[in-house]
Amino acid sequence: MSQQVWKLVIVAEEILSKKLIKLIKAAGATGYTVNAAGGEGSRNVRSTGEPSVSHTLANVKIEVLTGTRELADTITREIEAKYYADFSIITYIYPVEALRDHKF
Amino acid sequence: MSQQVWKLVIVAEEILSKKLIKLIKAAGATGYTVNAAGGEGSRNVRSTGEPSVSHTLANVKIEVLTGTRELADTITREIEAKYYADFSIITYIYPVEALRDHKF
Amino acid sequence: MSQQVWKLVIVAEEILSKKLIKLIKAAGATGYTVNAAGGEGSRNVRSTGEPSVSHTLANVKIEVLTGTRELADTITREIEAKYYADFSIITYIYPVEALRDHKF
Amino acid sequence: MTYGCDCPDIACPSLLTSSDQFKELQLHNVTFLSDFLPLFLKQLQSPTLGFLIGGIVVAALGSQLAIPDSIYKFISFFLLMKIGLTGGIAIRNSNPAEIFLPALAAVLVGIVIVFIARYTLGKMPGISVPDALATGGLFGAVSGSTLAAVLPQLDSAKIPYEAWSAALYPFMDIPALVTAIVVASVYLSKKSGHTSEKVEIWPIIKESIQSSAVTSLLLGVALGILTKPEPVYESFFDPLFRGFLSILMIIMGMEAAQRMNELRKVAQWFAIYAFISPILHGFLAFGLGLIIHKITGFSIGGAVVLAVIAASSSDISGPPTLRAGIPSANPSAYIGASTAIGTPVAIAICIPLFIGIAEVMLAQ
Amino acid sequence: MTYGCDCPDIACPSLLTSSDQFKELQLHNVTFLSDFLPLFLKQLQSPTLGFLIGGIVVAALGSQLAIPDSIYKFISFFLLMKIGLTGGIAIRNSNPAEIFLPALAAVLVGIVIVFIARYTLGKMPGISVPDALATGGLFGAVSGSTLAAVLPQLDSAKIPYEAWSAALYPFMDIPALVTAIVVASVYLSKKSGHTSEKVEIWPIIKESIQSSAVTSLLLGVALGILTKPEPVYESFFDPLFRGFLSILMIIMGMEAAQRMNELRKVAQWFAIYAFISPILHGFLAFGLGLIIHKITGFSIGGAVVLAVIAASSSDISGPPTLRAGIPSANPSAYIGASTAIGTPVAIAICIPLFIGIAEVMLAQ
Amino acid sequence: MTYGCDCPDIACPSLLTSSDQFKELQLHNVTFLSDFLPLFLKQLQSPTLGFLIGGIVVAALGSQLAIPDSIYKFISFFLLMKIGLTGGIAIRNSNPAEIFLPALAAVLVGIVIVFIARYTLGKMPGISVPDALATGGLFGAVSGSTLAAVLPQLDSAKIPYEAWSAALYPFMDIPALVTAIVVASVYLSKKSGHTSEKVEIWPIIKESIQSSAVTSLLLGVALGILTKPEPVYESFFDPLFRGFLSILMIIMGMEAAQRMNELRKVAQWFAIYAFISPILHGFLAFGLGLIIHKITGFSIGGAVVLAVIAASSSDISGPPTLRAGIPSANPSAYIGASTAIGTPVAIAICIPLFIGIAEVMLAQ
Ligand SMILES: Nc1ncnc2c1ncn2[C@@H]1O[C@H](COP(=O)(O)O)[C@@H](O)[C@H]1O
Ligand SMILES: Nc1ncnc2c1ncn2[C@@H]1O[C@H](COP(=O)(O)O)[C@@H](O)[C@H]1O
Ligand SMILES: Nc1ncnc2c1ncn2[C@@H]1O[C@H](COP(=O)(O)O)[C@@H](O)[C@H]1O
Ligand code: NA
Ligand code: NA
Ligand code: NA
Repeated sequence: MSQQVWKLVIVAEEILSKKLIKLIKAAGATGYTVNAAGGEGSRNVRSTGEPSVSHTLANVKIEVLTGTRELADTITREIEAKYYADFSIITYIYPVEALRDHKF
Repeated sequence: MSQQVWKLVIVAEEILSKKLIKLIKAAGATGYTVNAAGGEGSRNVRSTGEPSVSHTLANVKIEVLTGTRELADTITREIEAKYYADFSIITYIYPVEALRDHKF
Repeated sequence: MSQQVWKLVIVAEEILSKKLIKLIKAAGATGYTVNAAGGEGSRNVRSTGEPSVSHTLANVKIEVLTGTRELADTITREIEAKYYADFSIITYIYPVEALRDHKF
Repeated sequence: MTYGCDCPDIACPSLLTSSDQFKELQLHNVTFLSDFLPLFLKQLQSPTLGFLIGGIVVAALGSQLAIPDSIYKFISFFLLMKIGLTGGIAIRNSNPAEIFLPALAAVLVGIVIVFIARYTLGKMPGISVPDALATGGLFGAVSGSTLAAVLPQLDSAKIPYEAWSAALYPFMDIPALVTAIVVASVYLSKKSGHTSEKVEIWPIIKESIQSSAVTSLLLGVALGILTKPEPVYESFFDPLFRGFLSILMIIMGMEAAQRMNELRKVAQWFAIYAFISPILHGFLAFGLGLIIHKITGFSIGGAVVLAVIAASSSDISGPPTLRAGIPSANPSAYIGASTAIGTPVAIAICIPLFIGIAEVMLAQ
Repeated sequence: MTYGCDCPDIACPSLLTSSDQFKELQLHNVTFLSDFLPLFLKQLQSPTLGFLIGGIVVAALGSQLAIPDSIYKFISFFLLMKIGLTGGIAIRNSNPAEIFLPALAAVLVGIVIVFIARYTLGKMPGISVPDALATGGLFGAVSGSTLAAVLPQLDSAKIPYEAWSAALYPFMDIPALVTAIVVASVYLSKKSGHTSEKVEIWPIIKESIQSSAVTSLLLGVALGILTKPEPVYESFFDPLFRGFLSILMIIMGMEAAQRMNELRKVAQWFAIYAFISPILHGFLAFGLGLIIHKITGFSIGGAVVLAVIAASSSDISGPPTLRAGIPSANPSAYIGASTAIGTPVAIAICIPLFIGIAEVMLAQ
Repeated sequence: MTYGCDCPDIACPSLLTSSDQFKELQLHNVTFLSDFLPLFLKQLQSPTLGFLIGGIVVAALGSQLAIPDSIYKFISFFLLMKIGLTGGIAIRNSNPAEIFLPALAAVLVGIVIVFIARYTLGKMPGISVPDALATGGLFGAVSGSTLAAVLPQLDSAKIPYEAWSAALYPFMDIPALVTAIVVASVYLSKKSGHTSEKVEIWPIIKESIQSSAVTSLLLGVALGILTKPEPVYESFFDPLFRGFLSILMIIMGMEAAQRMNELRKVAQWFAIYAFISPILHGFLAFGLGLIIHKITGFSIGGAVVLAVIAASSSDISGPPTLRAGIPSANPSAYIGASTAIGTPVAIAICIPLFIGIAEVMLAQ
């Protein structure tokens, strides 16, 4: 019943969230999970005009489970091409075991 | 001081959160961590009546560290039996190294 | 383009978040990501005076990607020395593959 | 004229028999409509409705505008508290016995609505019985926002109503949800053949009462009866009521537009049901209200409240209860039907409709 | 009669000696109580209290109702800003020197309360000294919600008080927290034997002042003194005050019920302390207030404010400061004691109690 | 005297030629200033400003105080709805043609501001052209909070202005953003050599209109024109306006202090630009406003609104649009410049400045 899948994690400026989700779906992922997140990094651009005093979670964390490594790599490659140059974003991946008999 | 434990992740409709937590505790887990989450999947049921225009995080992500694989499997099995049929939910697992000398 | 890094996860009382972040940066991490989180554990201290009826996410989850295992261990050691005794906190670690050519 | 011959041709034509009576009514109808239409149109210009439509348009045009969830929750709480307080303060100096018959009618309507759905929507091709029952339960249950919308419009129209009539909310809400869930479980266990494990009714009632919507209302009623909240009421709840209501209307409108997409994915029978049933339920309850009016002097305004409560479909308390009670039913279907069509129809059509009718009756 | 012989039998019976004086007071007490009780009971019906109890009941019945965190934060900010503005506007045309003695009394009470806890609660079986000190610090510190609750009730009771008296808040809040943390660190480093590294006092004071509660209050005071906020004050802060207060009371009530479970897990001494000490602290401060009243003409209403500030226990600023300052103390114990029992006792018993006493004194 | 000789020496000295005229103006200036200064100073005491400064101080002192994001979002929505409603209700009984010239001026100013930035800030050492263009776009765009701040102050100063003048917002906001993004893309594709793929203008306009700020304003205007929102307006939007505005000012102040650190990290030219340009833009628009005043009788108050709209820099809608439209520009630079310096200068200097000037003109 269990299957080995890949979990791709993307942490980026909230402003990209809609575009990233579109990209992920277009690439053929069966789904995604998002969290509001905060953080700092090498560039740490606060790109919304919203008061950071109130709006502390200016990042979004997107997790995508993919059945194949290829799909994950495709998504990363596209994100890299489009956004790494100008936006605050990181991605990483690791294998997990999906316990539900669920198409990924 | 470090020990190898399992991290079980459950992403499900928010509406299940209380029930899932009860199930997890009953199964004997020493604790859990929850996050508000959003996302889409194969069914992606928005089950609360709350305005999705304001209430975007209709999912909950629950993480459970278990000392044994058995415990994680028990929890998953029970969740599957009770909720997979009718609710929007996924589960996956991977090994992590717990650095604190903490009973799991 | 990809590199093997360590992902250190800390779940603790929200009240520690500023101090933990200072500690993490001081230790030399290139960044961190935070999430509001809730949960229960072996001690499960609700340390803010804020109404738990409204303020349910009394924990914070901090993720740190480190290039070396040493750095992660340093951070954990310091956290352990300072906070394990009196505060509600857990830490765990696992290897992930950072896909971006990003200094960690 | 008495309401005696009004009532039938509005709410229960089936009662009509003799042909002379019929002719007379024909005639009467003409004058009735000519009185009614202008009043109906005037109602359509109410700001409440304007804000609802504004919200629909805004969302339909894909605006980024979003009213935060916490604001929505606070507004729902505020409005139901205020309605409860108004009722509670009024109940203090009124005879609680009066509420008996209207409450009974509310319970009745709540239950009947579920069975109507079961045997109309549930019989349509491609509609599962659990889906039909869940939808019926949601449309039988009550919407706090719709209830909040009708009261100020009754005030503006100077139509008197029993202040406690808002307290009829739970009397229709809970029976509808309970009936839907119980009937569904019986149906499902019958189907699956194996001996049905009895459905627990009390937990469902408990969950409904504990829902934030019903709690807010009852808390308001209790505080209105037991404490002297007038200073707070006059300085806070009363003056801000219309304002917060208008913002809730914007949210409801935006939500309706959003859920439309979801509704499109399910059988169109849900949409048709969602459009017709609020009006039907409204007339059913209004008819009962007029009968009670005849018997006990329950006000016509109170009958309007009863009608609108029936026409409304639950947006806060209902969905989670049904999701848990009838898991196999598809929430996109019943929530979509209720939020995308049911609530707009209740607010935009049923409220002006029944207020218009009441105005004519009171005028004649 | 003067307050001279009133003061003792209320706040400092220990001062009494001669037996005739005693008899006279016996007699006097009777009339005093017969005047006091009805006023006390009347106070108990205040809406503020009603909403608090409403919240307790709602949570105890396990309702789903929840007021979002952001609303709670905004309301706390709003109420303390309003109190600050009122004070600031008043200070403009008042002699700041007047505040000196009451402020001194506030500091004194704040410090004494901690030592009382240290040597009463701290001596009980199974209570660690750090736990006792943290609890004392929290009960010495001040609750914005309780402060917000007493002022409108003084207004309704037509008891005059110095508008700046709310500004006494930080004068009791900060010394209490500082004392608790300093004494605890000294105790712990003594215990652990090794030479105590000195505790930094300034950071604690800084943290208290920077807390959202104290900031909101001081910001209001500053704006009240330096700008002309009357238009905003009259159109916004003043009219909405009672309303937001009532909602905060509901939140506080729900929270009290919630924390009860937590409190049950710790030694019952905390519960007993939490019930008795607010009344004790109130009388202590009220007595000092009356003495200052005798000396400087500080109003009796002002003494009531001082008493309620003392009776209150911190709910916003205190806990995080103490958690950081005395990490080894168990927050479930001191927060539970304060939120589940201390605050309800302060609002439900101490406010009516001292207002009732003040009314009698002003009447006589 | 007519504004004829006023206008030049304020807004367009370049027009001056003959030396006698010049002497006369010299003289006139003296009296002008002596009239102007006291009025300017009086404006500086407005509560609005006080709350802004209060926010700056609070954040600078490192307070924990935070107004939740959802409250901020709601307040922005509320204020722009209110401004829109006021405008919409007024437009109902006013000639829409009147808005044509002022709107044209708004568009013009919005575009010109971007080019000014391109050829002043953009020429400074170490400033990239995209950074300069993004900054110009943000300063050409409009701040809802600044707009909300000027209107009540015009009311207090009893300076009449066209109620629809707030509706000029999008006419300056959108062209500024569009120009900045288009010019930047052209520049970048030129630089990168390869044939420029045309920039789509419509999506940018669409995104600006769909932004929560512009939507809220337009929704208010539409509801004001099409429905009869007076009851809601008078019971809710109007009375609460000043209060919510004052809280938004605190947020803006806190934010300004916060962003300062960010701004420090970038070239100081941004800070200099952020300080000078609002005043410059204000005079530019005020001059145009006065010219239209001469031509069509557009009110001087209306010219002040136009000037302040020009002086303001976008805080809600602009940043995300620019971030997406000119990704290579550094948001810390342009958002920092706008929030940390631009907005405070617009509120604290430009509003009193132009109201003061208007008062003198109306007095003479
Ligand atoms: N070393 C790290 N560990 C965890 N999260 C990081 C790390 N570096 C960056 N991030 C996250 O990724 C976001 C963008 O990173 P950057 O592109 O380096 O500014 C940051 O805001 C953090 O939320
Ligand atoms: N491929 C995926 N990657 C990440 N999260 C997913 C994926 N599929 C589903 N989910 C999450 O699990 C929830 C339920 O999934 P489902 O049961 O497929 O509707 C979704 O709302 C997502 O939050
Ligand atoms: N077994 C577990 N699985 C997942 N999260 C846990 C577990 N135990 C503790 N936690 C998290 O760590 C926090 C502190 O744990 P503790 O120190 O055991 O009270 C809890 O509030 C949980 O959020
Ligand atoms: Na109904
Ligand atoms: Na105290
Ligand atoms: Na501008």
